[in-house]
Amino acid sequence: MNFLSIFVLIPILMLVAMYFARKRSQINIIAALGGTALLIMSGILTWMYFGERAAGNEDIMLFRADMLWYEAFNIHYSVGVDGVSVAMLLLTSVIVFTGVFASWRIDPLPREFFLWFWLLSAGVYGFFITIDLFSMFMFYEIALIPMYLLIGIWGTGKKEYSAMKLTLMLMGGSALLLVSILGIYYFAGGDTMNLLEIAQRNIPVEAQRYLFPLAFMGFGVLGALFPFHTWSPDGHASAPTAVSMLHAGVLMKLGGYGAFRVAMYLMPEAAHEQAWIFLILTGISVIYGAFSAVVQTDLKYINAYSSVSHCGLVLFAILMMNETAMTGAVMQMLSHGLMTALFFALIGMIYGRTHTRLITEMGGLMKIMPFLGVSYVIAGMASLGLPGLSGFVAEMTIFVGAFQETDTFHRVLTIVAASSIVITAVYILRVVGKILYGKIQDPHHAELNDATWWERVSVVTLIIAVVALGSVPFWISDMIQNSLMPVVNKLMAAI
Amino acid sequence: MNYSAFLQLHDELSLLAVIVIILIYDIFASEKGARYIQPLSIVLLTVHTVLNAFPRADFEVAGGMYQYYPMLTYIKTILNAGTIILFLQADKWLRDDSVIIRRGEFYFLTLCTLLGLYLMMSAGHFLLFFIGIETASIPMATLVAFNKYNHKSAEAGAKFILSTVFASGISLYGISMIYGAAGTLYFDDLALLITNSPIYIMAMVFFAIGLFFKISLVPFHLWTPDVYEGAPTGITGYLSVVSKGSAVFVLFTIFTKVFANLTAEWQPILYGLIVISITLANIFAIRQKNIKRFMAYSSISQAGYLLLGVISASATGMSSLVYYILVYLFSNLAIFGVISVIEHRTGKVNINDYNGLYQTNPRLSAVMMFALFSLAGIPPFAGFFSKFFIFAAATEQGYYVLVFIALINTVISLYYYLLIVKAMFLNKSDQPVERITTDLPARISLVLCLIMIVFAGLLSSIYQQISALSFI
Amino acid sequence: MEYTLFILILPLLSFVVLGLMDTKWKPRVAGTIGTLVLGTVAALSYYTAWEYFSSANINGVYQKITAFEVVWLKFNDILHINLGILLDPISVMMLVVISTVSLMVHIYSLGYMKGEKGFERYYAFLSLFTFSMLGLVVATNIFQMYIFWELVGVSSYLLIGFYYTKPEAVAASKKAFIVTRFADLGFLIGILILSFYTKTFDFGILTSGDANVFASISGATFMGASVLSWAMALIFIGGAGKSAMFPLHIWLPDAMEGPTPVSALIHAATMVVAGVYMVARLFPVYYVYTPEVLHGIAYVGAFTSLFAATIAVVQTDIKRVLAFSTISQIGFMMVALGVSGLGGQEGTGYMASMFHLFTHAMFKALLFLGAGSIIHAVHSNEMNQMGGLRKYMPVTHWTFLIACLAIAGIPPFSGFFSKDEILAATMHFSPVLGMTMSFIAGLTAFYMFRLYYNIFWGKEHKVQHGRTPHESPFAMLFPLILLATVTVFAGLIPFGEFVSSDGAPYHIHLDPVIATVSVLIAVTGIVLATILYRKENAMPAKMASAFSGLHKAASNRFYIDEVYMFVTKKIIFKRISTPIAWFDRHVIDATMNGMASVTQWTSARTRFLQSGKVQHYAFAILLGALIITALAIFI
Amino acid sequence: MGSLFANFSSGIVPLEAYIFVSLVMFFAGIYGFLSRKNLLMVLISIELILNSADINFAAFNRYLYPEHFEGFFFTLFTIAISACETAVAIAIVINIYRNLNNVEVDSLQELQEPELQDTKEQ
Repeated sequence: MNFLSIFVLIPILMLVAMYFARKRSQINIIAALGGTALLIMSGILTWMYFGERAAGNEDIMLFRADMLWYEAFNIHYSVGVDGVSVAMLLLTSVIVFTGVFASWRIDPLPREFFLWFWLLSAGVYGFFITIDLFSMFMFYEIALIPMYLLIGIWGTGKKEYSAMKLTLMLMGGSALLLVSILGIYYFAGGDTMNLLEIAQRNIPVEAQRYLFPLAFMGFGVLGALFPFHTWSPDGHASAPTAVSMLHAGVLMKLGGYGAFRVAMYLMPEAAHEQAWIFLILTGISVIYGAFSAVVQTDLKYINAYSSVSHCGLVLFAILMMNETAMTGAVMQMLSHGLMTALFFALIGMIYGRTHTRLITEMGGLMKIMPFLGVSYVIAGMASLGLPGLSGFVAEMTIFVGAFQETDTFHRVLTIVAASSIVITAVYILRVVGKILYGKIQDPHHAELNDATWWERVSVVTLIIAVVALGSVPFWISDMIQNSLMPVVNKLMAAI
Repeated sequence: MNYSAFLQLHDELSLLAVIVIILIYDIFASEKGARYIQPLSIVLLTVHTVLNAFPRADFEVAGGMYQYYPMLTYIKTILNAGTIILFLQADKWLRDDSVIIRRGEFYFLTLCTLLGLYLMMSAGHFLLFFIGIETASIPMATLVAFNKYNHKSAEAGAKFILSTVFASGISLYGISMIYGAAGTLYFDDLALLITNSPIYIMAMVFFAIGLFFKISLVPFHLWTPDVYEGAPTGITGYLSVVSKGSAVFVLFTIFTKVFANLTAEWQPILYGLIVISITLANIFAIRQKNIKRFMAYSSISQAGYLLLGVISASATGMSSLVYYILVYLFSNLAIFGVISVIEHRTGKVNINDYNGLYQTNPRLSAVMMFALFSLAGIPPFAGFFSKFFIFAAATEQGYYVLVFIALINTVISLYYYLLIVKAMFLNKSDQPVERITTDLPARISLVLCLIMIVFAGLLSSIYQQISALSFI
Repeated sequence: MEYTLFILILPLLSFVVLGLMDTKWKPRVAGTIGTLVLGTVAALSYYTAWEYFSSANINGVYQKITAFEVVWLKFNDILHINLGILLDPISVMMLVVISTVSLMVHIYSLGYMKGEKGFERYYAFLSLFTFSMLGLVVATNIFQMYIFWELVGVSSYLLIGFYYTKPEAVAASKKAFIVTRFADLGFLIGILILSFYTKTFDFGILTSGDANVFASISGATFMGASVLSWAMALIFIGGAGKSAMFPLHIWLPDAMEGPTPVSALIHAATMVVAGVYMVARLFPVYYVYTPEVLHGIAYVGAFTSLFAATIAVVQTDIKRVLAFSTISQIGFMMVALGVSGLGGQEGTGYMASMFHLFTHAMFKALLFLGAGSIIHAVHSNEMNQMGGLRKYMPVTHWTFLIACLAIAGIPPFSGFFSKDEILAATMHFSPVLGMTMSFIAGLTAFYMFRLYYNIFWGKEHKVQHGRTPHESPFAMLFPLILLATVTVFAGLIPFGEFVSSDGAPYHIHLDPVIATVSVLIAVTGIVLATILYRKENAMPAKMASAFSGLHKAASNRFYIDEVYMFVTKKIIFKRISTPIAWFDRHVIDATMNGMASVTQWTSARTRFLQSGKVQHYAFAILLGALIITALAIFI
Repeated sequence: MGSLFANFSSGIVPLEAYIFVSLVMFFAGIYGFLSRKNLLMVLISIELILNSADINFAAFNRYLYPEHFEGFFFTLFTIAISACETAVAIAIVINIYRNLNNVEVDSLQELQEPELQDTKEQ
């Protein structure tokens, strides 16, 4: 058994364990153990990865393992990681770990909640470790469907509507994706599903012209690409805390990751041809999401639109197709994952206390719950790109990278996208000012408690991650950058 | 003529033996002994299934009128398994006062239907085909009308027999045209004789109506919802998988074998049928209130997906088709199993009645949900794999747009499958279905289905086996 | 000189420790730790300055020393952000200024903020600010500067909003952050353009005068101006935002909502001059490659200066007067830079700007701390609540007077020397501009003394909150005295020996004509103020009614805030964001929902297709058969 | 048509005549199936359809391919099958009569699409 498969095995073990767990304490302990194990494993993986690279291993993917699965379609269970996947695995582990703690008191049906939670995690981990198109797609879909029940059962507000909308839109995206994957498979010769092997072939440009937009849009739906982002506000607003965290934190990253690993890597020619269309769309996402967030009054909506904006930046950077911008894209995925998870965790905790998410009904919370308040400010600062926190590093890398494209079109778009940082500041500060500062709006709020220990574990872990990424970015950016070279080289060769 | 050649018809002969034993037992068994007929039928059928589960070498009997190739063993085993599951699920229902005295007939008639399907699939000649399809249809009508005192059941039976005979009339007329034009009805000879001329095209279309009807493709599907709603639930399940699955398989073999020269003609026909079947059925399914009627539309849309395997007309198509039938069979039967358990205990068949089912019956709703996910093609359930393979088979032949349309439709289908999931898990109800203790046979059947739903996809060996024997 | 690293690390550590400990420690402990750390930093800075100025002068030019540098983030093989410490005359000078003022503020706050809720937090934020500001001035490259630029912005935000339960403070902090953020966008884009063409962020390379660095940018033009001009102008916008140049100045007066020591540190002495510092940093680029931008800077500075001085004349909130005075004085610095040449006497403006930055930091900090002392005593910011305080607060009174004289430009106080150099340089550049600046200098003297008289003279308003005004505690007086001492003597520093546009020391020589004229103007201003405000009389009111339009406009700060409010609330909020949000819900989302609705609708409307009549079913079968046949045969 | 009459006049019944009869029967059957209101009439119409095919088989066999007997056998089997069908159908019709007391086609209306109530949002 390969080392990487552990990342799928642990969630599956958790599934089994959850099935037998009865009491809430057992459920929590098992879940916490699982989360910790994953966190430690991804730490070890990172360390091993650096070890291998330092030892001079130049393979594109490390820790490869390959098992024939369906011979007829050349489907393998094939795993391997490069720096990008390692980064994503780390991110996932952090968010799964904190998600467990954020849902410490989930109600009702804690056992079922964690069953789905772990199934979702298994899907996400699987997606990041596999390099076989089929397995990738399979894990992708595994990750999507638990969302329906997680939101539908444990959510709030118009949860049924939101859950259905989210599921259907994402499934619609995966429908586009599947056509594309099948097309890639057959046009690449129909004898391998392995990403790396397909990358060696050349898919005919005529085919790419159809397959690329399908794949990109397919992943783009999950990456909240305008105009396919509308599941995001409703979905996030209705989802329970841990699900919002996982979804915004990791699942939306599947979109960006897939877009560059499948769409850009395998179909560079079409990527060059059609980048402009998607650049415009992502440019719109960035600005549009930010402007929409400015006038929202529901905390989760604000954050959801902010996610649209930030995730738009991910796809935007990927489409710039140079080393720096793509590094920035991955950094932005990490950064956005962490800080959005932090946001959603905090919003969930605040909501759990105040029972409202409307910023008009809150005020002065900083006095009542200083821990949550300070954490919220930190999250906000990360989101608006304060140096030393993760957002800055990612956004700057993206902008510097995007600016390497010299024509006016790219320049203008870059400047437009960069202006989102101002709007981000507007809505973040608006929220902070309204809910944390000022006078206490509702006298009932004055009696509320600050964070409990499990909430603190969750929040502090995320803050540490945000700060770590933001203040010592070099190790992770190097790791990502080196791993992006094959993709970038392929894209360069395609011009 | 060497009559000993008929001894090679292991499948049919052993099934016939089962039928005869059951018939005789049913006639001669004492009042007391009659209750053993239920376990007896199940055991006999299981033995029959196991004995015939191993592929043999190709052979022909009666100058090619009966043809055998190993894939048939698989498809027949799949159908056998479906029938066993049906028997397990119907066990409790057959102990009802209204039907208990006729329970022997139930087994007899069902197995006759199965025999008819066997013959239909093994046919190498239109006569045997026709005999087979009618042997399957006629007892099926009686089964649909099995609930003698139930008005709906009778109406469904009438609708079924009238429309099925109408369809076979047209089909028969088509066969007569083929005969008139070619002078032979042997598949092997016809494959060489059939050319691209209007008479053959017309004959082919007329002939195919009978199968389209059985597969219930739009617009030949109109009987389906009514019959599914009216028939006893077990029979509905049987109709939706066994009968439909074998019909699709036959459609595949006949279209690719007999009408191979007309491939360019029938592929566009199927193309259109797939698109309207999937789309229309999906649109119709959305508004259903009765779960059996709902499953009827679901099965129509699934038929459209099945045809993706036919239209690809390749070895991949065949293997993915058989695999799809397998997965579809188990998924659908799991759903019908749950429906029949609940219907039998409470008489509730509306989707609204499933509100809050998870509160009272977590296991039943879990099985139901997994099966629905499997039908919708959600991993890691087998339905995902079967859908992927059948799409792969179609794209291999370049049907990208078709697959795209089908995939968009899976989104709609996911919507209505999720409606059931929503009812069971999300909705609250004042009067939920009470706690049900499932009887042992039904439980076994559900577990079997569940095992297949979960593992038929993850373990590749099943597909590998099928794939190894596909041909075109 | 690696030890300079501790100048940065210590405040950061202090911030982290104080921030994490928050209320777990007694306030006194937190204050003491913060102050001690700052004391150490200040000592280190002085030592650095001493060592630098005594050792770095090689061949008559002060060298740029990179004391420390690491690659922090690698963008690609060419571009990477380094973090490091660059020592050159102006950065060392800034080290001294920042650590001095910061130390003073730390000490002062021990008294001023005593008993405030959030005392620990306050010190944590102060440490954070000090760290950021120090990091900004020692930046080795423009991106490091940007990083710390943002950090000072956020510290400023946190400190302005220190009284977070006060809505005005929250609004002010938000405004400050967003306005400067907007300016920073310009800075960022400027950096992007500049770095793309020059392939470097490094100040050393950018200002080395190597023409190859700008080779690839020289030909490029965009909308009529060269791309480099655009870049440098955009970078200046960043500076203008931080340094509150018109029209980005609106945040600074509001920022006075923060605690007064914070205003002294951030919004008077250090952060607001970051823009000046940045222009000085990039001065060779501005001067050599984009002189037109540099001249633009001069005019923007002059206009801002005049504009702010006009407003300062009519403000009644003492901190606002000081705020506008700060804007006006920064305008002086900008003008000086804008008119400067490079090297020797040509570079007088540059030197003067830095000199003024230095002296201004001292006396403005002193003014703010004095104002803080007054507010501490009176519990109000409004002039009409004060008057006759000289009796009760002698130390404050005398130190305040010294500062006022310094800013008015009366010799031998420090402000005279620096301002005089600025006027000389401006005169040299353009007499019209020079005369304008002289007029502003007179205006400065006028409004400062208006302030002075209103506070310390005139009718007494003794009873405030039931207490008699009293002198502040020693912790607050000590910084006042110390800064006053510096203010008195700083002008005697031969500044040109240390700081000059090309690094080579040169001798300042005072132009007697200009000096005399400027002193005369200042005295005129003071005399006018004395007449008008020393004793309560009707003349100010008469003047106000005589120029009622101007007075009203100036009191309302020429309605610039209203324009901003209009743009943000009415245009961005109402006309952009709300429609976009509406569009999202009602068009995009509705389209997605619409697809579902159409499906549902179709579903509902197609019921007739399934009639329940078996004959219809048969008919459909027949029709289907015939249509398919027809299509198959004829198509 | 000309040859048709020519053949008639020569005393040999031509193949076309059988096909013609068969077609007439086929469509008469279909017409009957679609228009009759009585279930028994509908059943009889079905018999017409099946028999029309039988005539085809017999005629084709006799005229075109007399060397084999495929068509004849097919006819024989079809007759048997249609007899079974009719038997079962009659049984069901009787059952319906028991339940409804009539054998009108239009009374088979219980099973049909449900009336629609409100349509929910998505």
